[in-house]
Amino acid sequence: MLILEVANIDTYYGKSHILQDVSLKVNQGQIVALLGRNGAGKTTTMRSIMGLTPARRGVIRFKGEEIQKRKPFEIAHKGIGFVPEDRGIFPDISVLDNLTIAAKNSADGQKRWTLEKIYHYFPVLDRLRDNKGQNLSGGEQQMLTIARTLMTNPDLLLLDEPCEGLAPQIVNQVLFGLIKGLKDKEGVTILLAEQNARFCLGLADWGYLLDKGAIHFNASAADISANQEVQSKYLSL
Amino acid sequence: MSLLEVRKVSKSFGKLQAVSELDLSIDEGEVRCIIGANGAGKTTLFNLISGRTRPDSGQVVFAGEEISGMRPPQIVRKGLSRSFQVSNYFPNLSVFQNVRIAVLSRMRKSRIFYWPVSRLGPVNQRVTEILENFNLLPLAEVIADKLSHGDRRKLEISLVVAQEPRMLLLDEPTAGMNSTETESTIHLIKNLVTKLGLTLLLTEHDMKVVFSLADKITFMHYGQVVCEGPPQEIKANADVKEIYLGGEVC
Amino acid sequence: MEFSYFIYQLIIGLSYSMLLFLIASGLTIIFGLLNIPNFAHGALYMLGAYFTYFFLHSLPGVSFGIALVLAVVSVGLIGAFLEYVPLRKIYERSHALQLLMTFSFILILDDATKYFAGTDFLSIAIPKLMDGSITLPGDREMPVYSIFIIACGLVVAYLLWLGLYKTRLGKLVQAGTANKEMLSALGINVPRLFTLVFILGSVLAGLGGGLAGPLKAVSVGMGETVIITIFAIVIVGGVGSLKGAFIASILVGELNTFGVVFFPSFAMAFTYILVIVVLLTKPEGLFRTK
Amino acid sequence: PTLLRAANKPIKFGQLNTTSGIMASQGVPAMRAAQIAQDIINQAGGIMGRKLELVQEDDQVKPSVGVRKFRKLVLEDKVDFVFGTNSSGVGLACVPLANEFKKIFISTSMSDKYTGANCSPYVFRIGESTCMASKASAYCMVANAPTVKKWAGINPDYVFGRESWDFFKQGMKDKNHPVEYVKESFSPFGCQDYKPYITALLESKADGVFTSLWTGDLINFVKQAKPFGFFDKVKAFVNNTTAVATSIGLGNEMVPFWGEARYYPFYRDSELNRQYISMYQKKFGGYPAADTGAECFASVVALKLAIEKAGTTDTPKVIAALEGLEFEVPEGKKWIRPEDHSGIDEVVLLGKFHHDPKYPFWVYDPKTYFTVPGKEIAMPLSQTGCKMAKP
Amino acid sequence: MPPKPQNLKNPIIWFFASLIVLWAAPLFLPTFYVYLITEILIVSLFAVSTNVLLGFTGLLSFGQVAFFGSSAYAVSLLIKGTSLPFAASFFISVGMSALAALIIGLFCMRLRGFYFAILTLAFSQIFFVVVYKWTSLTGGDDGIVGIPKKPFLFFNINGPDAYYHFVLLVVMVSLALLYLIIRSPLGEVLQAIRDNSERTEFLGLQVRNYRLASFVIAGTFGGVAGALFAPFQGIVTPELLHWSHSAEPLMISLLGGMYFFFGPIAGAVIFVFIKEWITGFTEYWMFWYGLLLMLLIMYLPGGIMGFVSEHLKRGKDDSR
Ligand SMILES: Nc1ncnc2c1ncn2[C@@H]1O[C@H](COP(=O)(O)OP(=O)(O)OP(=O)(O)O)[C@@H](O)[C@H]1O
Ligand SMILES: Nc1ncnc2c1ncn2[C@@H]1O[C@H](COP(=O)(O)OP(=O)(O)OP(=O)(O)O)[C@@H](O)[C@H]1O
Ligand SMILES: [Mg+2]
Ligand SMILES: [Mg+2]
Repeated sequence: MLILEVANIDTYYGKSHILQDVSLKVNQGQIVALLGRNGAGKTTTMRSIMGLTPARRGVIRFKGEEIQKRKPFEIAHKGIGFVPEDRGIFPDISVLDNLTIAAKNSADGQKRWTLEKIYHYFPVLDRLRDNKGQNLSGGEQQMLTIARTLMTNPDLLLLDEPCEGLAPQIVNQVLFGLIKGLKDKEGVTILLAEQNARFCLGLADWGYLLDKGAIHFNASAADISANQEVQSKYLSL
Repeated sequence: MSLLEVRKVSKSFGKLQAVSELDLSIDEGEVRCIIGANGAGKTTLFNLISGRTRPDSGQVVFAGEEISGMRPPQIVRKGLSRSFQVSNYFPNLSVFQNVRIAVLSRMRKSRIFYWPVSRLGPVNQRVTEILENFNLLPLAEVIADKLSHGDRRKLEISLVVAQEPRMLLLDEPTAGMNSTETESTIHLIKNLVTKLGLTLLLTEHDMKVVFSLADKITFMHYGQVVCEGPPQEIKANADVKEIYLGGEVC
Repeated sequence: MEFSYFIYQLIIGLSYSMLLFLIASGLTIIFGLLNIPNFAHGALYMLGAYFTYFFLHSLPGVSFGIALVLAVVSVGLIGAFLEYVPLRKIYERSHALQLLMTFSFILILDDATKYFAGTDFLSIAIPKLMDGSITLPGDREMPVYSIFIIACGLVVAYLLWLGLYKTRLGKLVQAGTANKEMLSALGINVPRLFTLVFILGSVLAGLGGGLAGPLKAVSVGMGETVIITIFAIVIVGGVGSLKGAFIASILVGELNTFGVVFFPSFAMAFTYILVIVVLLTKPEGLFRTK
Repeated sequence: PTLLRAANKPIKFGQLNTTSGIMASQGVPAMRAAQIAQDIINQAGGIMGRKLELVQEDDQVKPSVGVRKFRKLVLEDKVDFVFGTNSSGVGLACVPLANEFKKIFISTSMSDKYTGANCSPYVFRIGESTCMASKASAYCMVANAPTVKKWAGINPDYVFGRESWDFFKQGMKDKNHPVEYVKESFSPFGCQDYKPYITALLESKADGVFTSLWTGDLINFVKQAKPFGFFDKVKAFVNNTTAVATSIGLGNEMVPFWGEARYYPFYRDSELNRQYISMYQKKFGGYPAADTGAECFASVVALKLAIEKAGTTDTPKVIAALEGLEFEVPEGKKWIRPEDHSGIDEVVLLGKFHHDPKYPFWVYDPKTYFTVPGKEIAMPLSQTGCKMAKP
Repeated sequence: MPPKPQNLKNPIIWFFASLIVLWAAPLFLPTFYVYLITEILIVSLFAVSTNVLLGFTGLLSFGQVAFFGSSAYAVSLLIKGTSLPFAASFFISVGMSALAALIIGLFCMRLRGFYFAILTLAFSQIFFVVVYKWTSLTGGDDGIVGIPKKPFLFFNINGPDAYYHFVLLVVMVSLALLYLIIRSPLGEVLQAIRDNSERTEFLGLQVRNYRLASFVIAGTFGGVAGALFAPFQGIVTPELLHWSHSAEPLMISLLGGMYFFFGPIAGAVIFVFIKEWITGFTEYWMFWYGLLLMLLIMYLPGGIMGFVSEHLKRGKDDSR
């Protein structure tokens, strides 16, 4: 079932035209990867969906409802969660407050994530619960960002470079399992942008290739993994 | 002879001992990589060395001179520069101007107040060269704030390289870069090391980078050095595998 | 100096301190949480006094207390408007620009007040209940209204401490100031939150104005006579720190009181000397929260 | 034909007063009072058949703005004469310009400096000076509170306040009245908290207190002093600048104290005064309460009479006509002393405020009216230091 | 492509062209406007010097007025109280404000952001209080009146046109110097400090020294403006040192566009004219003026130059 549909959006930063006629579809319970070089427009696509950099043209439908004119907080309430690449930790409040400040149930009232569950995946956050956000190490902040968004129980999760700064052990043993679990056990849909291609393609069902703000190609993850030409042309793997 | 020596340096934040009695010695021309779990104390160690934070106890000696307690500009002047884990640049200046600040400082031209900076040929020449090396030339006139995340990371590294230090501290230099960029950055760093005889201390979570660069790896855990040795040895170390690498899923 | 005279002056000073605190608490909240150096805070204080006068004299049978409440609500509404329309556009801008914008509010509010209320001085009577004074040892008088002001200051300090630092609100705003985008992406209506905080700050300014009314000539421009002192208090205390504003208010109030007793010829400079001494020893104020 | 047109052109008076900020309470009524004078004159046919036109500018109590506006009035608006200012800072700043442009400037602020060592043929000060107001206050106290011997002062901490205090003491000396000064205090302009000054005055056990606080400062002082029982403990309290504006501002909070006003509406029962008050009330509502207002009115009247006396608007001739001019204004008769261009009232009035149900605010108790002839308290010519040059 | 080295000829041509046009202006303008432009020139210099701090170093300072005012007082006292030639008085006063800026700067450099702003305000208020209360020297709140325009070197500068030409020369030369400083490596470092002082330190530059340099530069040229202002007005009063006066150059810089060298100049022209115009036509000028300010900030937050440069850019983009 289609949960998110992005149809022909154009997005600008001021006067620079970044996304050009971008369309993509995500089915319920799928993991879809956004692939592309630095500056291709992955982040911008996510920001457009989230309403942070609203698209000037085009339609974005979430659960069948048009959301392109909605404010970010309304979109969040409809069930989209965003994990940004630059973390956006609230620096002056504690880790615990970072986690709980915006915690809410999912759009249909479920509470899939609790502090205990978060601490189970990320025990560091438990240990550091009273530290101020700004005093965490880079990787700890990354974990906090992911955890904080999970606490809002989203149905669709936008993950922008979630692995950045995380130690291999966390990436491979925690994050990989966590994302897989989200999809398999909770039916959460995920849109993923990640430079770590192995991680990304290892998880994704489907992939969209972005280059210079436009979609050039889309195929199943398996196909992309197999397609040397695409990889070297757009991903330089 | 060791260029940088860290002697029994400790730093705690409240109850948390972020770095404790740590010893480290790095030879001139060496490429040393520090790895360790998140929160192991790598960035804190960098902060202690570069003068961003003061150690609670212990000494940092660079080229035979104690630098712990000095302010960052002094340390930089001695030839020790660092990059930041979170990109740290001049958001409202163009990419070109960003790098030019570093070059002006390096060439000791920053105090000139009677001549337009755009007319300082050698300076601008040098900036162009650096940008070229980092594939940033097409973005030279872009205001830094408008760069994409990956491009910011490149700018971050080019700022340090522009200072042509004797020793370089790089905190996760390639995080956020795509694989081509990562490769070309590795290449660039290698070049710098061989050409200029630069000494390098870096942290990285990308094992590809670590193993293709490091002469020697130090594994840190809870603020202490657990083991130290050539890459193959560390790779094989059970602790490292267990604590840090985890299973090779990806 | 006699010891009893000393104590007497201490209490006298405290009543001024608490009046200052009432006004400064609102500014430190707006400045600390929203990061807006609201230069028009003094103008809102002035409006508090004018509205109190207006309600007291235009509605029949209204007591000082009710007039004060109505005034505070009115000032809150004006604060809401200021936040909702112009201020919202410049949260991300420099302090200098924000200062200039709030300066423009002063011009507008002052002249609007002049238009509606005229230029004559107005006077609010001390409420009957609190008129007069109690006699302290040494045949010294202590006005009841001054004691009332001290009590108000303490109550407001306590309520704010409870309401702001013991609830989610304070933390939400702190988070929103640091990263508005992220907080809204997590589902919080940040603009509404900010409006609420600005209203709270304005309400405190209005309360200060209403309470100061019986002690002052209510006049256009009365805000400008206090605003620098209030800023000095907020800065000396540490921006955003309620405790800091409290202590700094006491320092400024007592310094002015005792300064006048001991070094009257420097009266004009007391506050500035305090600012210099404190900032040179503690560059971020006495109790910076961040 | 050009001559004819010139003859029909209005005569322009430029006025500088403060209509914005905290001093608007002084400047706005001043502007209004001058407009009333303009109306009265124009209704009566103008000046030598020409209309009088006022050009009013806000000096923002800033000397630098005052200077710019003075230039604008003279150079842009081409006014023939300038008068006004609420503060001596602005007024004194205009003096060099009056000399430079050779334009008559009548000041409505109180400083004695206009007519002192730097006096100038172009500059007049038409109303009471600090010296007159303070000495009159002293004389009044000698007469009305002879038993009060322990005096204290609370005055604003700037030139006017210090001079007022000195002249008050001088007045006491003039009368050979032996008194003791137990406390002198000076408070900054715009002082918000007078309580420490009040308690210190009470602590000094003074019986009499002289003050030259004015406008909002005086109101603040009175309001804050009252709960301390200040006005019961101090037997005599006298102020040298109490316009009725103060008692209007204080309303029912007013207390009985002695005041000296440059203009007091209810003393003089003259046609002109009645006309002034009724026209003011009709046009603006309320009483013409601010004393600068009366001075501005007086300036317009003086200029009108002088122009008519000279038969021209030619500056040197009008100066000559102003010198020694005797004229009637709402507050009474005035005379301009030719040697230093100081305006001198026939009498200066003091009174003690009381509540009278006939008026919406406190007024002087007629039983307490106390007058001093202006010539008696004006600064003696020998002391002014003025050497008047020829225009 | 790297930015092309800026063509230096252009500013030089502009400099002389505007100098010539402005020099000839009194031929066409009524005297009142000569006065007004003289004032605009002085205010421009004051604002540009303030903007070295505000726009180019990122320091909000309320202290500028102390240097402007103390220089104005110094020059007045020297002119009236000594027989020194005006040129000497002028340079002594400017030197004194530079020294004052250095001393106050040394104290203030530790502070950041608004703390810095309030500390500079406190210092400048101390200057104000000293001048206000030292009546025997400064005349207290009545100020020093009747400051003559003595000849500068061999030039007679008495009279509105002559003084205008004198001011024009001094201001143009000062602005040229400031322009050069802003475009120099030092200026670029200042902008880097404004953007990110920590990173500047980690590039090996002692931020404090550069900030201090900027503070002294601003103070010195603020002093030049003050020394020009005193004889122009013929009087000095404590108002010149009051903190509220220091809001003026800040306001002008913001209105004009603080990230542009010429922003404060555009701001000064518009500020002085608008204010002159609005105060003339209504008693409630503050209301209209405030409303205008508010709307300008709401819709042109980058100031006039910010708006113009954006439109110029758009024009270029379209033509491409
Ligand atoms: N605030 C901004 N203003 C103007 N241009 C911007 C801004 N942010 C990003 N851009 C531009 O938009 C383009 C797309 O950026 P985006 O951040 O979406 O790329 P990305 O695919 O996420 O890259 P990365 O892998 O480096 O994060 C880039 O060319 C970038 O320079
Ligand atoms: N200023 C501080 N106050 C309190 N705790 C701090 C502070 N700075 C760092 N820490 C803590 O010290 C520990 C070490 O942090 P550090 O940044 O050095 O880790 P790191 O090894 O660089 O980790 P990463 O790989 O995630 O970047 C962390 O647990 C962190 O939370
Ligand atoms: Mg991105
Ligand atoms: Mg780190």
